Amino acid sequence: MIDLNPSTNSPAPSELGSSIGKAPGSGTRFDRKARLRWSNKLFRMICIGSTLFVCLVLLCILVLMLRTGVLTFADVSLSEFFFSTNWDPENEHYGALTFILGTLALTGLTMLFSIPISVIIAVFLAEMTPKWLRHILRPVLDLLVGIPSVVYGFLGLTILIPWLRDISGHDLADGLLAASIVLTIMVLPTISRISDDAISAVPNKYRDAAYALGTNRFQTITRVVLPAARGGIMYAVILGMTRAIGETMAVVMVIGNTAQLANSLFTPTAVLTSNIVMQISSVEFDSTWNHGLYMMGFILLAISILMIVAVRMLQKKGGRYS
Amino acid sequence: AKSTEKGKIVINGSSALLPLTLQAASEFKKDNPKVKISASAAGSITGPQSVRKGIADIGAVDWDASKDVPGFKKFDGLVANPVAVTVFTAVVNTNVGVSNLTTKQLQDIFSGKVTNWKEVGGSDANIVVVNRKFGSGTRVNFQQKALDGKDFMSKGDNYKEVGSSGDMKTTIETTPNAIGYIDLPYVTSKMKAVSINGVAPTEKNVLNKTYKVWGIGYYMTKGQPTGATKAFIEYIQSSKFQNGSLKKLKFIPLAAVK
Amino acid sequence: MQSIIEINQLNLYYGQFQALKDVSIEIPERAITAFIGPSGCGKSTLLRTLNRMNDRIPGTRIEGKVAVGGTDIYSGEVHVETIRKKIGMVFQQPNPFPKSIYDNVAFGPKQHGIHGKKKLDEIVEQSLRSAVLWDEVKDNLKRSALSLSGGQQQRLCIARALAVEPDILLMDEATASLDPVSTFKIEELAHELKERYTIVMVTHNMQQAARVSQQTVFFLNGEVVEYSATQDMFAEPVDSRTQDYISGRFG
Amino acid sequence: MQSIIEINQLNLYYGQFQALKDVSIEIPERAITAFIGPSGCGKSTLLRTLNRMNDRIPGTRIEGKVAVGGTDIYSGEVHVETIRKKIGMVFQQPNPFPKSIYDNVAFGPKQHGIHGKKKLDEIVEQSLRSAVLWDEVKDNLKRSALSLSGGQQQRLCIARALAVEPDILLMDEATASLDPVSTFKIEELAHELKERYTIVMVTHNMQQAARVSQQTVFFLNGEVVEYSATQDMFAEPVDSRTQDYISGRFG
Amino acid sequence: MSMKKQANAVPAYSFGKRRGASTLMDRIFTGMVWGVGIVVILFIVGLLFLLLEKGLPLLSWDFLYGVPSEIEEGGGIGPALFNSFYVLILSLLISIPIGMAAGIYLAEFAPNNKLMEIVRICVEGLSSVPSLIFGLFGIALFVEFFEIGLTILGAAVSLAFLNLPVLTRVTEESVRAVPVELRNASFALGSTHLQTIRNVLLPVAINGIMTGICLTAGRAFGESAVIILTAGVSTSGEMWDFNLLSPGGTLAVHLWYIQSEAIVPDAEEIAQKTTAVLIFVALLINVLFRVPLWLNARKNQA
Ligand SMILES: Nc1ncnc2c1ncn2[C@@H]1O[C@H](COP(=O)(O)OP(=O)(O)OP(=O)(O)O)[C@@H](O)[C@H]1O
Ligand SMILES: Nc1ncnc2c1ncn2[C@@H]1O[C@H](COP(=O)(O)OP(=O)(O)OP(=O)(O)O)[C@@H](O)[C@H]1O
Ligand SMILES: [Mg+2]
Ligand SMILES: [Mg+2]
Ligand SMILES: O=P([O-])([O-])[O-]
Repeated sequence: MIDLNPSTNSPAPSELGSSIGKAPGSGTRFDRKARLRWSNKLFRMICIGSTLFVCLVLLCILVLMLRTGVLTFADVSLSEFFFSTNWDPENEHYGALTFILGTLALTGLTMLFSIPISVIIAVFLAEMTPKWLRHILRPVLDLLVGIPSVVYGFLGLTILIPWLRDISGHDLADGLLAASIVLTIMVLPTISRISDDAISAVPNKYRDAAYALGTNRFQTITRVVLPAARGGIMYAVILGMTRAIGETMAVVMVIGNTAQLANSLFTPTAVLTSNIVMQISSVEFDSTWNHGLYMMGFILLAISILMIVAVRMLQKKGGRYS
Repeated sequence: AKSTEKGKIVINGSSALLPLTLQAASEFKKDNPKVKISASAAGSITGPQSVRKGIADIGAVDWDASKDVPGFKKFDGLVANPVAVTVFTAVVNTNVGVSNLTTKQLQDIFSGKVTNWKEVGGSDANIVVVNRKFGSGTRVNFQQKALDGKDFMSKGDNYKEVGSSGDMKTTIETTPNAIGYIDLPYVTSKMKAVSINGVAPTEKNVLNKTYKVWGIGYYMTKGQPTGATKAFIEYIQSSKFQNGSLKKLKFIPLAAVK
Repeated sequence: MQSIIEINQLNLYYGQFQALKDVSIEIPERAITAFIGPSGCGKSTLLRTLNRMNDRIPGTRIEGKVAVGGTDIYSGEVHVETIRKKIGMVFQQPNPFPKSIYDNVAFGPKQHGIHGKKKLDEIVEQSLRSAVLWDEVKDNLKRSALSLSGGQQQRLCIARALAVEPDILLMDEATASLDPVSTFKIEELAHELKERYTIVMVTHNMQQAARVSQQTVFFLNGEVVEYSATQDMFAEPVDSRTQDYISGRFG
Repeated sequence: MQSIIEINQLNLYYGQFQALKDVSIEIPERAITAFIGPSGCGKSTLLRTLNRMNDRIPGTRIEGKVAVGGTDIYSGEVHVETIRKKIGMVFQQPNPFPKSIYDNVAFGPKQHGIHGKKKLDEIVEQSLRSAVLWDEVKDNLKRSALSLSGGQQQRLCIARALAVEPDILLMDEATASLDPVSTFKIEELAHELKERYTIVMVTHNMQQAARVSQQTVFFLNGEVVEYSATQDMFAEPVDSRTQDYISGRFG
Repeated sequence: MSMKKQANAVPAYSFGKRRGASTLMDRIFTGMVWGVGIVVILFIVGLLFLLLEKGLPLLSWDFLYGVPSEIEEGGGIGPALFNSFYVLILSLLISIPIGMAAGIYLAEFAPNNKLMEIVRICVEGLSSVPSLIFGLFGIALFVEFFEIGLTILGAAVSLAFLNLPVLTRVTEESVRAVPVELRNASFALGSTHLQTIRNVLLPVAINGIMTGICLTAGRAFGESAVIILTAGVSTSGEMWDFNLLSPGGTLAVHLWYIQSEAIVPDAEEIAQKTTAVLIFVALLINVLFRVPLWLNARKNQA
């Protein structure tokens, strides 16, 4: 048998003790260790700093929104703003309920379409496709994210809406359905690629265990793999959802931009983002109208945070053993 | 002759004037290499507001913002420098049989009183009204000059608003029975410009003063322009530019309507 | 003894590497067969071919025939899930699901269509008892399986395999990380089960092989060096390498 | 024999559950100490407290004192990395990195500042030889560690731990999934190492404990029932429960 | 101690089809996944075809390198293309370190408490802020506070802010998904936390992190609202202008401009060509980012 380290002799216990303790060491080894520890500390500080920075950005944005937004309520009552559907600032009506409901409906509808499709695509990528196809599909899906939203909006306007008009018989098919279809396409890569990673990260030993019990692929995926990846899928859904909530440029091209409650999926209507983007650069800086738009930006954030919390609660309702 | 003018000019405001601004900027920079120009177009009203706030030197706007217009108070202390004449026209989808509308008919259509083409001499089909968003210079001009200041509708199943001239163009092109309005240069063969009160929207009719729906685009500055800004505005107002590039961009020179 | 598994001229390759060479053995019904041999000789690999778990390792190629109860399990006619349901497996490294103890054991039965709560409770208890784990976990079946100790996890995996009531049970060093007492109990269980089940176990423990198995197969570098009734092999091994190995002189 | 580790009144809780109760033992320098006891009694838990790996399990609470070479390793003064470098560990379940065999073994030395290719090559070869794996893998050190057999992975982990040249080596059932020959070689290695290192091993194998260790500690339900020199314990256990366990009558 | 077993001792060895719902479900499931997969593939192919079909054949070097024109046909996209890369790289240089560091903090260092849960929700909330609002934020910061006007720098930083939350959360989740055994193995060898992160966690998590980077790079590349507000629509008109304070219209902005306001007669063609270039470049970026991953995977294939 080979002698492992002939040069070093085991230290006496006291030596080991003192070398473990922080006693000032000597020579280069100590320097190296000190450096390692120092860099470890520094790195940790950088990480904390970065996290604080991200929070700071959010804080700044909140302040930016809120500082201007609260001025709305100097002229408009809370109840009008939140419970009236009459948005007609030229005539001093500032009811934002239409947009709030629109945002909720649009996000819900988009999630309804995109979650099942995206998760199925993720399963397809992670569990079923041959390797070569996977290597092609992943970058192509990511590519869809890089297509500017105006292109999606343009396609929506020139292809999707005429088609919807044909099948629905409406004169104008702009509205929630068109917007949610465009959004579904836009968030599909986000949800499916992040879920794909989450599913791929599930250790193979779980799959082996399930298959060895005689379960088929459907059972293994739905009962073992997806539950084990549910944390990752949840945050994929959250990121997709937030992207949908915050998307503006494409939505504004297909939703119709009419401040009225939608009585069908094909009625031109408006949501918080579309209304903000249409009007914020078109009104006077210090008008109630402008303040109201900032307030709507703030509400948008509040809604998305509420929805995030809701998704998290839903996710937690199943057991968690990871 | 390279000039020694230097400095930075920030331009913001109307998107309809943007092609003009960009063209002028690239020509101007050839002669004034030390001048930096950045142009953006967040929307007409943003122009004068940014100037007032001091974050832009020039605010491009489709109306004279130193005077009151419906919906917008005047901007005190800003000087309006006229730069170009723009012509506006009502446009309809090619499937619409109507090719002339009176002011009254336009008012009724855009306020939602008339909802079927047959009421204005067309076939039996619902009218789809496409409007520009509030604050658009095109909208302000069209409302003042084609609708005589009458209000637009703001709701309805067959009513939508679009954000830009490009979206208006695309929407009118692809939506049967649609009517909207647009700057004359954007009119394509895939849509139909409508005569108003029997007068066709052409440059000739503007020059002979029969067609009324046109406006002047302005560069708003804080006080009288100075330095590089002044030089730039003078360049754009120069007859070389007015009769050259500006015409090629299908705007009408200021001098022609004087 | 009637043989239930017949392996004929089996060759298995991981990519270029040949892990099994011309393996031909028979495994008797209702008896315990032990696979012994040095680490890396292919025991786990052969075990995996018996319920086609090797299908899951990419780059694996197989030649030859494995027949269970007369049916070639690599033929197109069979359903791999049915094979695996009837041929249970306990892995070399414990791999409980990240679920509760209860859910781990109830997993198999549930997937195979048993849903009554009472029935499931019963199966879970029985299986955990058989795997000598019941007393340690009965107070908190909702606890995560991942917080169990190594040996407890291994016994949980045994319980999970038993819960689907397979006909053949493959155990890959299932008692390696168990203390003598649990080991003894698992051996006892195996002994009892063999009245009705067929058991194939990989073990590094010669005593264990000698103690519980009726037949022993000795591997070396992917080849079967010798296989015969356990008492014969341990009494008078034919091959000198077997002799060396079981007496610990090998290597 | 001088003791190098002193454990004093150690209590350890996983949340509500008390996994170690009032443990007080001393571990002699340059000798092998074996921890024995039924599955789930707390052996791995105690082992983890010796190099503070339990810091990594959330919800763990500890009371009492663990001194290594007279230094309380839970005091604020010590650096946990230094402790872990000096006190190596082999886990109950093999956990190679998803890297090549070479990179697995060279990982530790690289972290501790050794970068010369030649020096690293040497360390890798030495460590793999010591862990009795060299001959099986020397032809392809670039192969992924995950494609090794269970036992090979475990030996790789031993090699990886040896490569950083710890003063104390903690082995959690490191030979459980090894064949007798490899086991024998690892035992031999331990025997040799103990001339210069201190070794603490968890084992379920009474013979192994008797064969290689100088001191044995017997656990039951988180308590130390008895601890003494190995020959004494196996010859005449004081406590009847020890007696029962080592003779296999327990439970 | 015995397993109950009611089946008779000698099993009948037929490994045929198992009756029952689960086999059927498996069939349906497999069919559905493949069906949806194929439909989506076809959809993507169709979409890409639609977007590339007209523009791709018309591409020329002059177009890629040329300066935009407002009047005559044949304008190029040179400066905008350059700005696209410039802004993208700058914003990634800012967002990747900060986002990854924050993600690593949340995954590795952060205590497991309510506060951190709130921080996570905040980060996710931040990702729902519309790009327009990041643009307003950029204006407030760069144009109004620092008074540097509409610049590349302002756009890059605002874009970085826009991308921070996604990068942070993706990094966090990928690092968190690394099996705990690997962490333990590294710590037990005496590695510091930083070493463990650098040498074990990040290499294992790199796939997920790369997904995040690709997603954010794509977003930054295709973003227009932020840039219109913070960097303007114009470019400096020169091809290689590295000045951080130059106006920074990018390709996506140029496309927006062409689609919404340009009067130039070949606007439609320019839009098609620009779209083709955008897609091509986005694909290039995605592939480039992945090359190291593929090499890495080849090396450590399990
Ligand atoms: N992370 C944990 N959380 C909660 N309980 C735990 C955790 N880890 C271990 N335990 C419990 O603590 C007790 C001791 O566990 P430990 O792993 O030390 O056992 P062991 O003696 O090593 O057993 P084995 O020989 O089976 O590995 C067991 O009852 C186990 O269930
Ligand atoms: N997925 C794989 N890819 C390539 N080679 C493999 C793979 N799995 C195992 N091998 C190799 O095949 C041989 C047999 O492996 P196997 O796991 O069957 O050994 P074993 O007899 O079970 O050993 P142990 O007792 O150590 O578990 C070994 O040399 C191993 O390195
Ligand atoms: Mg094995
Ligand atoms: Mg243990
Ligand atoms: O010039 P607009 O304001 O109508 O875009």
